[in-house]
Amino acid sequence: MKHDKYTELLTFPVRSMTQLTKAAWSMVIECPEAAAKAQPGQFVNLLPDGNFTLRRPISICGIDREQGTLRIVFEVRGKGTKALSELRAGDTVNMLAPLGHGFTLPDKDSRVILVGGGIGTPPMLPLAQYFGKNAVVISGFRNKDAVILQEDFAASGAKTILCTDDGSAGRFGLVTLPLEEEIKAEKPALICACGPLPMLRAAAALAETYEIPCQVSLEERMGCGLGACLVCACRTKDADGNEQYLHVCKNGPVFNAQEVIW
Amino acid sequence: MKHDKYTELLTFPVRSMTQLTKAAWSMVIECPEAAAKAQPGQFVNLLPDGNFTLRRPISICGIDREQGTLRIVFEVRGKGTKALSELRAGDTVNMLAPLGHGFTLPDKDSRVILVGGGIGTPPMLPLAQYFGKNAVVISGFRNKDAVILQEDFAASGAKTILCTDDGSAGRFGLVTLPLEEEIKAEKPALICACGPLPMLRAAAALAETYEIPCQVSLEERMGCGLGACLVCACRTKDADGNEQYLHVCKNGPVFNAQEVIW
Amino acid sequence: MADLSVNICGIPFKNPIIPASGVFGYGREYEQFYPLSKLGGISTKGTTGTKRTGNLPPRTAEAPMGMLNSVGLQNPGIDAFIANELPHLLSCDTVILANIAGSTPEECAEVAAKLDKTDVHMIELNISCPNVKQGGAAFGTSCAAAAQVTKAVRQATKKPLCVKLSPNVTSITEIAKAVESEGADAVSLINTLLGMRIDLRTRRPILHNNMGGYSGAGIFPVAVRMVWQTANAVKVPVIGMGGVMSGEDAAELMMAGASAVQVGTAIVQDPYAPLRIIDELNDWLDANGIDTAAELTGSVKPW
Amino acid sequence: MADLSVNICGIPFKNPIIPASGVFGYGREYEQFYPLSKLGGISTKGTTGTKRTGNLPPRTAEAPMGMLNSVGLQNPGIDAFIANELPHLLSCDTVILANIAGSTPEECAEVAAKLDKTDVHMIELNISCPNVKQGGAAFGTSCAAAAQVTKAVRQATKKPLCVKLSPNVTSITEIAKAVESEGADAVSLINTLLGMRIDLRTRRPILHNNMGGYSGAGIFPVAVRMVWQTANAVKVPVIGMGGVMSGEDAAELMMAGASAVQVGTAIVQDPYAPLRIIDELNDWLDANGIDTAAELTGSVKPW
Ligand SMILES: Cc1cc2nc3c(=O)[nH]c(=O)nc-3n(C[C@H](O)[C@H](O)[C@H](O)COP(=O)(O)OP(=O)(O)OC[C@H]3O[C@@H](n4cnc5c(N)ncnc54)[C@H](O)[C@@H]3O)c2cc1C
Ligand SMILES: Cc1cc2nc3c(=O)[nH]c(=O)nc-3n(C[C@H](O)[C@H](O)[C@H](O)COP(=O)(O)OP(=O)(O)OC[C@H]3O[C@@H](n4cnc5c(N)ncnc54)[C@H](O)[C@@H]3O)c2cc1C
Ligand SMILES: Cc1cc2nc3c(=O)[nH]c(=O)nc-3n(C[C@H](O)[C@H](O)[C@H](O)COP(=O)(O)O)c2cc1C
Ligand SMILES: Cc1cc2nc3c(=O)[nH]c(=O)nc-3n(C[C@H](O)[C@H](O)[C@H](O)COP(=O)(O)O)c2cc1C
Ligand code: FES
Ligand code: FES
Repeated sequence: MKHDKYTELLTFPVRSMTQLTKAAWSMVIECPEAAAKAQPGQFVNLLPDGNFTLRRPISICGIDREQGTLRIVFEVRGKGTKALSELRAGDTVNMLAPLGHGFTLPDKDSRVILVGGGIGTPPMLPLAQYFGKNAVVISGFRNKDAVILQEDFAASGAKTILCTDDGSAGRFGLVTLPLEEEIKAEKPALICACGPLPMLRAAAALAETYEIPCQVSLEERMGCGLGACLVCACRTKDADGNEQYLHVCKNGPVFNAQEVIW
Repeated sequence: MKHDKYTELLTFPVRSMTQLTKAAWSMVIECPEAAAKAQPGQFVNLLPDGNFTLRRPISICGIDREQGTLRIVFEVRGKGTKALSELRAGDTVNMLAPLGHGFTLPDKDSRVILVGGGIGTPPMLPLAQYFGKNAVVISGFRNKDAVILQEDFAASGAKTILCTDDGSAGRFGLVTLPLEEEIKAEKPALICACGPLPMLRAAAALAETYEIPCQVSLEERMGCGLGACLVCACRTKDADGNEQYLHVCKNGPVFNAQEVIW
Repeated sequence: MADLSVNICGIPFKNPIIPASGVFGYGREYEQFYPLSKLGGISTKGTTGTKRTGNLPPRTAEAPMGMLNSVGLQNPGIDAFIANELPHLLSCDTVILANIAGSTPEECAEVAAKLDKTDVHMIELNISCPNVKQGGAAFGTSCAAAAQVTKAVRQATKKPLCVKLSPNVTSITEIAKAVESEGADAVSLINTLLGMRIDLRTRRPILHNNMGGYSGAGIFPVAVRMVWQTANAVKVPVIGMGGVMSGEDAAELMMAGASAVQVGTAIVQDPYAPLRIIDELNDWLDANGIDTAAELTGSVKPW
Repeated sequence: MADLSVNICGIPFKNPIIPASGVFGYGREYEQFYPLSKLGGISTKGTTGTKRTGNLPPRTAEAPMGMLNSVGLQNPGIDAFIANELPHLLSCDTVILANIAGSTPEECAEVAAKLDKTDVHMIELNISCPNVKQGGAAFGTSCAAAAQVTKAVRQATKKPLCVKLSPNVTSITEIAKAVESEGADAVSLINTLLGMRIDLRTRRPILHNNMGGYSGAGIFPVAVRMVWQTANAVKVPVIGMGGVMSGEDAAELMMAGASAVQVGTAIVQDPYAPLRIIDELNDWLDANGIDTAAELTGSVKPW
């Protein structure tokens, strides 16, 4: 790690580090200024220590303005997230935050359905906390060993529906079934979704069918995370239906499902 | 650092780490097999942790067969030696050892003169210990802050002559003056030298003038350290006076001064 | 505090560190971090005659010591650049190099002609983009094509013209000489090395374009070599780049022959990289008792 | 345990990992670490018609993620190789690729003719050494010269002939096609990228030859790209190399089109590298339920 005044501006203490599952970790980072600004749906961009050129974007899973901390939950996928998982309380991490354009939220009293798939679930937590009992959180995982954040969602006061692909925890099957049930039960003001592309597509399709606004948080490989390098392109339609590339790091990661070319 | 059975074969515990001067460090490495084989003048080849491709060759400064350890003394010059200087007792280091062709020594009772310049002094210590009171150790340093190993040399029983370029410790001036005095006082059976090129040249010239065998330990940038990659070439003359490249890592680092093309 | 100023084609730069084209957009994203006036200059995102959407994502992959990109010259077109971006850039008290490209010599000339009427300080003609089918690297890999496009642009503008060369060639000096003889006032190099990475799990190239431009620390030794070769082959100044991550790297490229140094991937990694590199260069000069950065240029003494 | 065997030009290799020419000498230095029979094959240090002393030192420099070398084909000459080294190598139960070079097509042909009378398994004609003035890269950077030297060597031997290509070219596929059409049975790539490093303190190039060949992890993305391009341009098998440091890197080069993989700089760093890479490749195949290494070859599906 470099030691200079500029690098220090991006260096933040890790307050705590908790292993949630075999692969998933929860990290709390002390960064009062970023915490004061952060909005649900935004992300942080972390540069792991070691031989890495690119930062790793991770959604914000918790915003604690009082404590001045941000929480993230991430899964070890490759070398970078592996390195990040080796950090411990007291270490520091090189971070740019908060980045991106988050969710555009209706009134707190609105009924919303929050759909999270796997490691796409964490960004739903700040939303659940915001809408509380008016939110329904539907989260899906491969199997019971991959399930995360259920206590946090329960604590938010939201209704929680857990699904697993193999039925080893909660309901058997995909999140789309309970999603349609909940839509039918009472049409929500908004659906928010984050997770694997097929899940997002299915949620967006249901939202279209039932004419419900839907915001999705997308992933794309990133460079700067700031909107300058243009590598994180996402195909969208503008108001006239013309194709245009927007950028996940700046225009997103949250997009209206309707503008995305799936 | 990699963790696999092959890397383990080259991984050795650091037994102790001592700072000698602002820039110089002494490291003791636990490596019974290497210690059992090591000979004065040989070197170890260390791969620092981090972003390094090439190993760093360092002369052996101490061989303790009973403890099963090797000692090295090195100066921080660039990034690799900096990284090595950050190791502490209990850490491990990736090492190939012992490497190279060391000194070819006459009988213990022979009078020898050992000449060390700066960070070229460490490889003289095992020789001083071998020849004991029959050895004269002449070591030269920039100034008093760079002086190392004087207690070790004294403990070996050898006669020690310390010089500094600025006279801030020991005698004022280069090692060549006391070298010539000692030669004149009693012609030695061998001169051994390690240090900067001008010093080696001067020692070799004196040895030639007085017709004394002289062995010098040379430096060259290295790759494999084993004699295979041929990057560490050193210009020498063969028996017939024809120029040939020998290799510092395999044919050296110790050469007869006469075969070197200076 | 050493004197960091340099002068290229009569243009004074307050220091020799310039964010490279494509990583810095039009500067706006970086103003939240520091005033752009701290920079020696800015090379703007490559601009073409008309708007381009660029290539399909994914557009980036990581390399052991660098990154690949296949952006493909996404930009709003020269008119939008001049209308919406250039005025602000020119108010930032730093040298602006307008990086331009096109599918044909005519397109490049048209873009240059439009810039000729603005107050932009320098035009950097990119004949080396590896990520577009027409123009791009095609211009930069043949002497005849490089000469032709340089000639067309030269006729369209009196602005100082820097031509940005491709490293994916057998002889960069031949290309450099060809563009010099058609009136280039400077050359900049290197653009990215053409590279590829594969996702082992899916067995697909990581980049949707299959191949892309490799930049960052891993290309530095190639950049040093090509800057040195080129500086010894042409009389015009050389702006060096490729893998510069530190002030010492910048000093090394300058010794090899660069009059100024662009910084790309280092900024993708760290927005403060250019300021850190300026400081490090200054510290290195001070520590070595060197008064001016400019004296580094071409000061390496070959064996 | 996956089946690691591959077959190139009718020669069975027990696994696809081969120490690259120049880093492994004639194998002797590595026998203290492991029996050479564990290796897929060995590419020997480049051998010329007569003894060569190579270039003046320093001959190596470190790069951010790799190394530069300017050895310059130091070797004892073909007769000494055949008399003193080859018999032992051939007793080691692994495939021997005799890497050869020369200043003229005639010298290369002469060397090949001498090897033709031995039991060596394959000849690897290096037309891409960046560190010698005559021959070397000069052969590898023009189609005509590459074709000419390949033709001369082809006429001199019936042994399987692999031609080793230079990456320092505008189009490696053109060179590959030229040598294929003159009878090369395989191509190997990439040799080193031409690079340079400067000692900031002395302002001298670190290498006495000023420039040298850049190898190691930093060149990997270029190797993947060139192997992929070449494998798609020729029908003969491709032996891939360039920056392979792990079993996953080897798998990536194979997916790009390599039938086997040479390992150079990784061995300079760690004598056990080839064994570690063989193990890692095997582990990766097992973890991914793939039965044979050979099926990786060329299996990347481009977009
Ligand atoms: C806006 C956004 C929010 C995200 N939020 C989370 C989160 O909350 N929790 C979580 O576990 N993961 C999240 N991800 C995915 C996470 O960024 C990747 O899993 C991670 O970058 C992989 O890095 P690696 O070093 O493990 O993998 P490597 O394969 O070593 O990474 C190589 C390169 O590819 C990039 N990359 C690889 N996979 C992805 C991916 N799926 N998306 C974007 N870049 C990728 C890496 O960032 C890196 O640049 C998010 C991604 C984006 C874009
Ligand atoms: C046989 C031998 C024995 C040595 N014994 C000692 C010793 O006992 N104590 C000690 O302090 N130093 C010794 N050296 C010198 C030591 O190897 C270098 O100081 C060290 O490699 C510098 O590495 P770095 O990472 O600090 O410098 P960097 O400049 O980062 O190194 C870059 C590359 O250049 C090589 N290099 C730089 N300077 C030298 C040099 N002088 N000799 C060889 N390679 C160099 C490095 O090994 C590395 O490959 C010895 C060198 C040799 C060849
Ligand atoms: C994401 C990205 C986009 C780029 N876009 C352009 C461009 O539009 N025009 C151009 O001339 N060079 C472009 N480049 C090349 C850089 O300007 C620079 O030449 C190259 O990255 C080498 O420098 P570096 O190693 O410091 O990044 C781009 C590079 C990157 C990484
Ligand atoms: C020290 C050294 C010496 C080399 N000598 C030769 C040689 O004699 N003949 C040859 O064809 N390639 C030679 N090479 C090139 C390698 O065989 C290989 O093509 C290159 O290093 C790229 O692979 P790597 O990145 O795994 O090292 C040499 C490379 C190095 C590092
Ligand atoms: S990551 Fe650079 S623009 Fe989005
Ligand atoms: S370092 Fe490889 S031969 Fe000496």
